[in-house]
Amino acid sequence: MIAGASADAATAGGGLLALPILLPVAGVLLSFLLGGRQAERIALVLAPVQLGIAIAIAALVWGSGRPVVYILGGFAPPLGIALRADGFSAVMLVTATLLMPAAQLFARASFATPRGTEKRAPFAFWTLLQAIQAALGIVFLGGDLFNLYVALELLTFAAVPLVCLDGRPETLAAALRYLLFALFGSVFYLLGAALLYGAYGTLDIILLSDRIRAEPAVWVAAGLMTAGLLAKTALFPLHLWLPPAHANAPAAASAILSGLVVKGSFVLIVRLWFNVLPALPSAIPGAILAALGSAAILAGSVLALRQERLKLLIAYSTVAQIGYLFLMFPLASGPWAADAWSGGVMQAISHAFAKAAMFLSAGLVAESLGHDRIRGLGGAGRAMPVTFFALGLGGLSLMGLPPSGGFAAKWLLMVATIEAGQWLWAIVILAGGLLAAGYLYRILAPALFGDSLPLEKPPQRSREVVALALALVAVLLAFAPHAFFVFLQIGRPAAMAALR
Amino acid sequence: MSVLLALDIGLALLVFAVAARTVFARGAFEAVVDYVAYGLLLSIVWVRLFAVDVALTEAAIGGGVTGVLLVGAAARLRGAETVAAEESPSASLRVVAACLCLLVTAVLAGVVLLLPYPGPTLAPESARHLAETGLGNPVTAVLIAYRGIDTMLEKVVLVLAVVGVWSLAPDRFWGGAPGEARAAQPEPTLAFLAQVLPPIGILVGVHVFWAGADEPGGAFQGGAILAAMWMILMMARLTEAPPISALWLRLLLVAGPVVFLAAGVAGAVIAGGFFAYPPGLAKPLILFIETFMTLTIAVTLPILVAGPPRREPVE
Amino acid sequence: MSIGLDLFCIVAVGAGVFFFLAGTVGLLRFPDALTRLHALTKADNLGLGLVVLGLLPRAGSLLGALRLIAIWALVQLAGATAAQLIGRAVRRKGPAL
Amino acid sequence: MISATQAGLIGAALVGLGLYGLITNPQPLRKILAFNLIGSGVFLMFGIIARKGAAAGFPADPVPQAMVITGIVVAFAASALAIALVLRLYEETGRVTLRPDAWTKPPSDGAGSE
Repeated sequence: MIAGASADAATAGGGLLALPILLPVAGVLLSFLLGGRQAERIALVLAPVQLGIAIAIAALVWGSGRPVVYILGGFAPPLGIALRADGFSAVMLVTATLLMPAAQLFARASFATPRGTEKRAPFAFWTLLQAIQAALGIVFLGGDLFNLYVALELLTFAAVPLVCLDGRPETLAAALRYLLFALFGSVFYLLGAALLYGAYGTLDIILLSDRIRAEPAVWVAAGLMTAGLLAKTALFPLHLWLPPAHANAPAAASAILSGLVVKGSFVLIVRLWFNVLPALPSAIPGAILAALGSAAILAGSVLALRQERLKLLIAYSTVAQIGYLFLMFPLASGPWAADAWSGGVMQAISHAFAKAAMFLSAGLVAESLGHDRIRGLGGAGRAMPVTFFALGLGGLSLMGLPPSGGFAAKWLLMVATIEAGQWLWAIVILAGGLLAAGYLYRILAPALFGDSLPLEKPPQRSREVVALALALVAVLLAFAPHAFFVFLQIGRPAAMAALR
Repeated sequence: MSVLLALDIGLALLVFAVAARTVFARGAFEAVVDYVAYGLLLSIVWVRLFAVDVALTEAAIGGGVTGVLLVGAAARLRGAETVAAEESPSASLRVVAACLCLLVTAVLAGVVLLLPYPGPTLAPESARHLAETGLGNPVTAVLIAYRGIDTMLEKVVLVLAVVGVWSLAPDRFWGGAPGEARAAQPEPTLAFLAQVLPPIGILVGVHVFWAGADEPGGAFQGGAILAAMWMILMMARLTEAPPISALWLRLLLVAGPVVFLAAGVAGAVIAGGFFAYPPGLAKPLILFIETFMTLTIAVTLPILVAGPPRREPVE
Repeated sequence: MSIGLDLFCIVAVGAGVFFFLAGTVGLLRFPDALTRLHALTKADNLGLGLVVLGLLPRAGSLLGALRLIAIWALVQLAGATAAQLIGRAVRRKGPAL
Repeated sequence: MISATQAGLIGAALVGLGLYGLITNPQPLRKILAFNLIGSGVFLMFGIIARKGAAAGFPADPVPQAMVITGIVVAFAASALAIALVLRLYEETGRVTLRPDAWTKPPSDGAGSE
């Protein structure tokens, strides 16, 4: 654990940490105020700036070799709020700021605003997308559990209306179900936070980790917060809301929802168990989480095999891929912990890129064919090769075949499970890969081998390129240098303790 | 003390009984009415917990404004109640759910009894820094100074809620006005109330906001009272909600967070850190921010209650 | 003097509570909406009035006393309006209760 | 201190009660009410914690109180968004249900009573 005083001194240049939160918030407020075409313009102008800030933060963390801290308002925790960036948050931040402009470029064609007027869907879309960016900024950097609660709520309020932008009854029902699950999740998270405050008088992550002991109140708080966050992350069996919500949203929104938004609550679960509660014995809760994750991998993949629509299939595959994220929890302590940690984070980012690429491609397929029924895909691959190439490359990562980020992630997790002697999870990883191959075969095989299909309208080349670029990033993650994994360890409590 | 104890126990039982009624009431409308009563009773509990700021917020927002929202919704959903009956859960699900909920309650109750007393607290810390803010009400100091970013972000949540609610309008109504149009002949009784009450209510709202620097009250509570006055005017149909494209409306809806954000960024320039206040200038700056936050709350709550636009925009 | 004031407080607040009780019994036992409304408004306004009257000597300051009276007046206004509206709704739609 | 502990116990009971309503009640509006009950139970937990932290001349710790005020406003915003969704769903289809299979067949009766 990081010693409270020395780690909590604000780092020089730490003011940078406020920008990934304040800049998109300013964008949201300005977009709302000016409306019309300005919302889109503001979003597109701010996106590269945010990417630059994220890279600068990553450089700062890399340079200092330890977490970067900033104290807001000059009031140090426990009274005030600190922002902290470690290797994990910097990587997630860069991932988010890379995905966001990609989704935005892709969305320009569907959410354009004609000159001089304001239209409903574009206004909501561009404003809410920036709000997701702001919420994720806090989720990744926030150092205080209540601050993170506000971030979770921001994320919910930004994500839910995106699901039902088209106003069809099934999307409205999907959005409502999503909202109810999300509200349940955040209220239980808040309840756990209340108990922690009652027991220790602070909600600051570092201060809590120093004070927490294995007591009943802590176990109850941990259980409540984990349950709430699992509902938001859609881990099996709390996944029911996800497929209809993600499959019915506009393609660009689905990419962000599946790629980033569910990762937001996942990051909080990681923070909770790795940063707040390292004092708790993690074997049993870790095994429970991994068991749920395994169930998610198997059930999600089997359900994906049975879907008739492309977007639903991809959404169920998200349910399965989320499961892998939870295999890192039973491996949290021991010599294999570094590999498990790297594998979990790698799975989070490679799935973000791969799944975003697949949802964007599926959106192109649906637009070009006028439907996304899997039976009707025969020959579509010949008609729109680039789109299906992107879909296939994304699929590579989901299956965990080399070369891909998904392979690196699953390999690292597998090595860690075998070193730890927890063979069961390794079998699940392999089975999940086979099942993923099965459901991807269902889409790709007919698409590639049928006769070429007439298209209602061919996909725009620039949008295909966006999807392909994301899929390529997912592939390129396989070639991440050793330094990248060293970087990921910055701020992992066990790793920092070993350094000293 | 024993009389108070008896009253406390009675109050607790009453709160629980009314809450149980909202869950088990037959019709949605009855449940909503019970919920409004529940909100008011809850604010008395908050007074008994010596959390007067929370009590004011609960009465105004938890009971009052939420009550209007729910009553309106229940009235419009009357036709939907019978359809849902066919999907009521099976007896076995009810039993399982009941056991789960009893377990949750028992565990929580156990933790409550185990929590240390006197508990860990930030009250001394809050008191120590209170002079830096120039405020007398520590709750306001937490909201605007110590944890200012939470409050600013929570205002952004309100803006997002407005975007979300508006986005549920049919496309043809975008840019139009929510709620009902002004009536040619308003209902006389309600119109009378809506003419007499607002001057008093505005006075009270401004007072609660102003007093909030040093006594219980503040931007939330004062803003909610002001919001109620506008809602009464709209309910009496003496006035109507503005079209959502109106620039002044949007300006008011974001004024609070915009000013807060600007002050937070300015802090980085003049006070050495984001959301820091320069010594000596803290109190006027805080009151300046709170003024705009009060305005924003006063406008946001009625706009959220009014719902998505339901009339075509007037060219 | 102070004993006299205390006595006045107790008597007035006690009477107020009695009227509240009577109003509540009326609300629960009267047969239809209009008579229930009658019980509620008459008894409650009188009840609250007496409670406020009883608390006036204890208000501490003139401002406090004025606040108490303002509360009473506001409740009167709101109660009367609500009773009117409910009465009107009952007459229009027939007793729904 | 006994009254604060009572409030905490009531909070625990309200969370359980609300959870029951959330699980068993099929109507979305009632689910929203149940969610608000859970929310207020959680806020009462903060309330008792604040009261147990009375110190430095304050009758209660101000930090949890401020969190509750933030929470109440957020809960209101959530209710407003959820109700807007429910009403739109009702206007579109004439009924309100969360069953995933409900939209594969046409509505049975009373479409759009507005």
